[in-house]
Amino acid sequence: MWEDRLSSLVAEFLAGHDPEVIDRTQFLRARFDAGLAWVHYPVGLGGLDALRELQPLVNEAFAAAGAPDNSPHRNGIGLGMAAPTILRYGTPALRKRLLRPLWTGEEIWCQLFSEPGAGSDLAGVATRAVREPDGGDGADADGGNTAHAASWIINGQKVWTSLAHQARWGLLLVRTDPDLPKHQGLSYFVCDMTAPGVEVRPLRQLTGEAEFNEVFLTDVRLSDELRLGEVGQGWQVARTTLMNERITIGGRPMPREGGMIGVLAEAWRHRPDRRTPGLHDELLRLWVRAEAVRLTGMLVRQQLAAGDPGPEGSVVKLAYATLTQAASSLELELLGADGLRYDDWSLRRPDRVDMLGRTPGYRYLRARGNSIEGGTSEILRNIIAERVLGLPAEPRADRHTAWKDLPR
Amino acid sequence: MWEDRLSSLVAEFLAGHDPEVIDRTQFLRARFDAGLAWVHYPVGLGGLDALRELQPLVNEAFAAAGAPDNSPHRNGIGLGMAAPTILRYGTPALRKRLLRPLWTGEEIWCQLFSEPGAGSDLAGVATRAVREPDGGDGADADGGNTAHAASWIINGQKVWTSLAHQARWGLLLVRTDPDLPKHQGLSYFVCDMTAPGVEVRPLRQLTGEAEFNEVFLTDVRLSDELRLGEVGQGWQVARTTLMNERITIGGRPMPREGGMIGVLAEAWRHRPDRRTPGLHDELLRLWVRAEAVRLTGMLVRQQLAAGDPGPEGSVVKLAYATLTQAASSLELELLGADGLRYDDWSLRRPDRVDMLGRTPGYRYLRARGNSIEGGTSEILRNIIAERVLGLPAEPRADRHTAWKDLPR
Amino acid sequence: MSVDLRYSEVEGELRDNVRAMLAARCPWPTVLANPDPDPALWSLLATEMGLAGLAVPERLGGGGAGLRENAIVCEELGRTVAPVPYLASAVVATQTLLACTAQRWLTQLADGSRRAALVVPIDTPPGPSGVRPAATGSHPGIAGGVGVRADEHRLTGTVPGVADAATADLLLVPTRDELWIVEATAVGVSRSPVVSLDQTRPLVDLTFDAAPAYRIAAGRPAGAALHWGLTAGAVLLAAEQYGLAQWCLEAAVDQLKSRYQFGRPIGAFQALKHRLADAWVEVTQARAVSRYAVGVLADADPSAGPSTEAQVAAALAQAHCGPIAVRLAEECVQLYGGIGFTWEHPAHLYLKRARTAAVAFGAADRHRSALAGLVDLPPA
Amino acid sequence: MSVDLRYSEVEGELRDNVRAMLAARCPWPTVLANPDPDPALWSLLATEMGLAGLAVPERLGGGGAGLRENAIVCEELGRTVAPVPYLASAVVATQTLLACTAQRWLTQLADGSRRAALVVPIDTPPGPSGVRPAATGSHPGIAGGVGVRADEHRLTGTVPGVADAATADLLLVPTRDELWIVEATAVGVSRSPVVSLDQTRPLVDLTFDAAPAYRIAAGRPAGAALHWGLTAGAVLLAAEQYGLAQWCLEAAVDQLKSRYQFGRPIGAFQALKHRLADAWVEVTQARAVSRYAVGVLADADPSAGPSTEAQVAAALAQAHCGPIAVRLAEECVQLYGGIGFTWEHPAHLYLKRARTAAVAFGAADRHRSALAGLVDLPPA
Repeated sequence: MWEDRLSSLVAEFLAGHDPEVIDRTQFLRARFDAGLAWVHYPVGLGGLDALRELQPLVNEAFAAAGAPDNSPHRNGIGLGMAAPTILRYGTPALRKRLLRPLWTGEEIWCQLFSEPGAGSDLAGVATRAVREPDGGDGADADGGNTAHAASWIINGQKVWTSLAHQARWGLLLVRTDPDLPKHQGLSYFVCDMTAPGVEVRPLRQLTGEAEFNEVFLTDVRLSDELRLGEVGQGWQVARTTLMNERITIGGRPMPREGGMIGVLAEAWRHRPDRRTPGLHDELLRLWVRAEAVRLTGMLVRQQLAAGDPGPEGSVVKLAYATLTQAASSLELELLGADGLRYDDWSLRRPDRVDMLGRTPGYRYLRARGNSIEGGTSEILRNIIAERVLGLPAEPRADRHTAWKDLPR
Repeated sequence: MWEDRLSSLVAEFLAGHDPEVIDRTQFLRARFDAGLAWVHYPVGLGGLDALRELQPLVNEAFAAAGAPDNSPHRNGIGLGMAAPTILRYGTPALRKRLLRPLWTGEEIWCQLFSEPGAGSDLAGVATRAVREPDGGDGADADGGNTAHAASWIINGQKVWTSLAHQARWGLLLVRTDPDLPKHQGLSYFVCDMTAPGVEVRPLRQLTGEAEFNEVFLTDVRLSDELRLGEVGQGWQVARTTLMNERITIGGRPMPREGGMIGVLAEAWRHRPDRRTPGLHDELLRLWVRAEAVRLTGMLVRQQLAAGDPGPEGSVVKLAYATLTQAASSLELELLGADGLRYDDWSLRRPDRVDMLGRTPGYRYLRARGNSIEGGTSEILRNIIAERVLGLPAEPRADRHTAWKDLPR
Repeated sequence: MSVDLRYSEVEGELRDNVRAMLAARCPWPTVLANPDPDPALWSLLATEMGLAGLAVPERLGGGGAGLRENAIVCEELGRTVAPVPYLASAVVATQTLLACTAQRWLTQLADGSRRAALVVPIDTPPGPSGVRPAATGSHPGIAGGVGVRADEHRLTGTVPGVADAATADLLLVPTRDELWIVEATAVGVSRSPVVSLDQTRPLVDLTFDAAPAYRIAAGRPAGAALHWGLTAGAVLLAAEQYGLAQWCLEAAVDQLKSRYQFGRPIGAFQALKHRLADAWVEVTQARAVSRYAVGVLADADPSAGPSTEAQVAAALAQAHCGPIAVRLAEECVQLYGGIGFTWEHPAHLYLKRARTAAVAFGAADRHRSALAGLVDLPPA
Repeated sequence: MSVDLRYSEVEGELRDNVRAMLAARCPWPTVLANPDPDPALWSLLATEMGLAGLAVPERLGGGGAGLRENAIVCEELGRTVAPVPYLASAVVATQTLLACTAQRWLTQLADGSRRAALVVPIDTPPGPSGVRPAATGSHPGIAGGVGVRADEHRLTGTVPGVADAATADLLLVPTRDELWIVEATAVGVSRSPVVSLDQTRPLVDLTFDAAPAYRIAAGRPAGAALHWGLTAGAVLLAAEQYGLAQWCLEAAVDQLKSRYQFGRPIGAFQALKHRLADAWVEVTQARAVSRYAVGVLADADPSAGPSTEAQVAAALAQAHCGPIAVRLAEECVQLYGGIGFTWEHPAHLYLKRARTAAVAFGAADRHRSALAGLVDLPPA
């Protein structure tokens, strides 16, 4: 029924909007307004209050008609993380303002969470937001919605910010009350990346290039209207964002020999001169592990499709990182002197990151990040041990102490 | 000078005590009385107050003369751990009574430390010693030397006790005051293994045999004179014992392909029909690791000989366990069906344990104990991290709480 | 190839039933007290619950289900180290006979009244020649000498180290290019028990001295049937290994929650937590891999022998699940510490089963070599 | 064989001096700012401190010490990823020339005024034929084609991926069965720099086009000299790898003590503590193994080529220390987390050096294969 309705809605829309004729942005805006952007979103915000599972149907219909898509890879943080957070915590005005240009890709988003001193311990962020004198006391944790006209002054430094140099908006986690225990003194804003005092600097990696940025925030003034959730509720809002980050992991179907193992297998096939029995055994071990990760990913997707996600996604993240690192390392052993040729050490800002591209040395170096970015392997193991296996938490001193009194 | 003196003392002694003629025990007693048992011990206790390094000289001279030795392998705990503890903490009367028959091997010793509930956490022992009513209050931690005539009543269970069924004496760690924090409420006794209420039961291992025992102590009465150290000082005394245990580890020189790796290498050489390239690579990896452990042992011995022990001994214990486990496992993979033949599952009490003997299956099973006995690998890693690398201790709640109030 | 890796509702119910029965009838103290094959347990499982013939068509007295259902049973048997020859009889022998369409014998096996064993050394890998896998679509003859030759319907020879043959009523005996059935009690058959590392899956040395035999297949079909039977065995053993590993993980988690040292449960120590997290990651992968292999085989026709993908899936399952079961059992012993090293604690039952299973149907190394040929990763 | 694995007092003093100089002159920000070979640092180290000629006899202007002293320097250079061609010139080239007793050139190298490089691809293992080691006492001719041939004292050919040849004044060039010296600036020599994974030990592709050359050895002695030079290189590289691993361990310990997360130093988290304990165990073993290899070689006569035990010790050193250096550098990056992944933190300098060094003189796998032949563990 829904299926039929959606098919006819798409057909109707396409009849009125010929993708061959209409400008790309106009087309996407119109698709959003027709509720065919993300059908599970509310009516008026790009959706039709339909089931999430129906979206692929719509996408396929548009793709079949040769319609432009919203280049989802260009705005992963916006679509994957910002949108659900805004939907859940944004005021009606914010939703209205932000969601359409987000979906169409006219406005790119970034995430201003991590700091030099708050990596694994994200709730330890030190970037301060102080309410402007005329707006009341910024340290008032239950100030809530009472002071609408106020602004906040933000000072601090964020790191590992993909896309900051292209972003119009950032998801910003800040400390509004250092006297409270760390999880309680946080608030969450949408940061205007064009505001005065926002400085974006490329952050160079060990590969030579800069995929990420540092973002320095100096006396940045943000209107209180840009706040998501209550003052002091920042950690809860951030968890919504992060949960949506996790869902996207392990979601892509992977063919056999997809990923780094395929690169390695091809190197093996093409370089009989470099083969040894010892390397052969290592190759086969990795091949087996790669299949195990791939099949676990298949299981995860089947469970997701059945509406029963389960914790197995973390297996994929953890094991894939180890595997990619080992496989890229073995490629270097296999190639010997030939593998030691790099292409370019100059500082570049890549348009798109292909972790399996460039040279064997690049692949090896870039893979080091797999066990750090998006949650370190150490933190993932903690989560598995406590949430999946139910093992007791370690003794912790930082849950009930005022943030300002924690050693750092 | 000392060298010359010792040589002539030995020559003199041998002139008066022909090993061909004199009874073995008489010979050993006389050697003890002549101060030639352990020359670094005090005069009157089997020694001459000489340097420890001179002992090999004496032993070699006796061996060259065909004299009987004191079969040190039969009384490892007595010679290695009990003797130095008695020397340091024993009353003059106890030293006099215990050291001679210990050294001659007439009295075998065992160690009553571990309990079912106190393994890695040895200071958590629950075996209770209560001072007999006529002797004062057993819970009085600073009772000290005041109540000489008293006795103690011991109740509890010890495990993993090698030699308990042959031992005349045991080194016994007990709790005398449950109201103090755990390290402070312990005392240390010499346990008379012939006393009523001492029951020794064989403890069967996964190999089928029983190398160890459980010792049940039920209303065992021990004289206060058998106490080593003050009441409440038991942990300090136990540390002396354990320190001497550690010194003995990694002390034996090992030839290339000594230990399990040699067994595996020979299996490889004798079974060309079972070889595969993959197993070959694994074999070579283990061979390399075995050499690395062996050379580290060489380094440890060179440092010890130079009077500069260093922490490297723990490397040998830790790495040797892992290596032996891996090598015995690989032997099973190599031999396939042939490796699955065991010899005997019946409960036996072996006279002497040869960890590399019997069948591949036995070697594999017995090697599991290498990372548990004599300090688990986990505890060793903690010690390395904190004492060698200086990393901070984890938060601990059990140092200052009364033992009786600790969760268990 | 797309395979449903989840458990269906029916499979879940089957698992619950088997688990409940085993918990009541075969807890580990029972196994420890007597690890020898348990005929009463076999009757219960095979006949009363009707699980021996799960994969046999209904018209032959079976359950009309398939290998997916067999796998559920194997997972549970792995969890309990139950001493029954299910894998040998209800899987390997049954699948071999299915591939030969040897109906008369299938009927006997389907109701559990008789048990069969394939007479090859326990470490015989699928693909009759041992290490080298069959090229796509071909099934080489039974080469490499199983040690028995046929002469006018009489078998003579020796096969050492055969698993679960001690309690078998029927023996499936491969010769150089034929497949035979021999009654275990026939004249000329002698079975010499082996003191085995895994007492719950004991080995026997078999000797045939002109034992009367019935030929059920010859030539290429015999090769294909044997290849299929061993492949099914390797895959279902992986299910058992997954079940075993899962039990060891749960036991280790229990220990970490209930054992206190230094005033807190040892599970609050992060080094142990991370080790168990890694163990869970491995066990989860073992599940995906073994489920995939079972799924691939379940959809196939036995008489055609294993497809290339089935061979890949089987090699993958054994290369992956065998070592994981061993590692989990070893972790379990280590984390129980001294107790885990004793005879009285069940950990060693799992250790011995896992260590033996890791060699059964060929060690991981041989399966990796087999994969090399199947997926075009040629040796040096 | 008994070797003193400890450091003598003199060795300790040498280490302190080198370490102090490098700390002052070559801290990592200097290397990071310019990872290219540093001629001023070379002068200081080689000439002023007199370390280039440590192993050269005093009558040839050297220090009259030996490989043990070279090893101290290499350990320190590993600790600092210093961009100087010490291993190439003061070890490999010098030892090769010592084995040839090529006095004239040794004198030039001993005072550091000139640098030399052996012209082979960086991944050339000792034992000229590559994988297979020489049988006891024999030194096979230079087989396997280094890509250069000699014609009337003129060399022609190409050798890709030569380490530290960019700054060399003299090139030691092996041909099929001879060893030649070529002036790097001679006509017919062209050097094409390679963008290298390890910028502190850059590679060069070398081409000779009828370049004039001087023959220093031929036949069996040339083979022995080359075998010796590469063996010494492999062993002294292990010393460098040990130094590098030790630095990474110390850096990781520093991080664990000073980085706070969750209200405490991350070094109070047991999982990380245990990882570093394991790392220390590995580094300690790397020390024993590399010290042993250096000790065995230090007592030998270069012109006889490496003894069997020297070959064993060298293969062992590379099979063991190379992977440990890589693992420690990887651990260091991981434990520094995001920071360790940046260009501004020194961890990547060590990672690139370690990863490159693990391939230099042949990867661990090739050294294990060499061991197999040396210690009678024949392949399948």
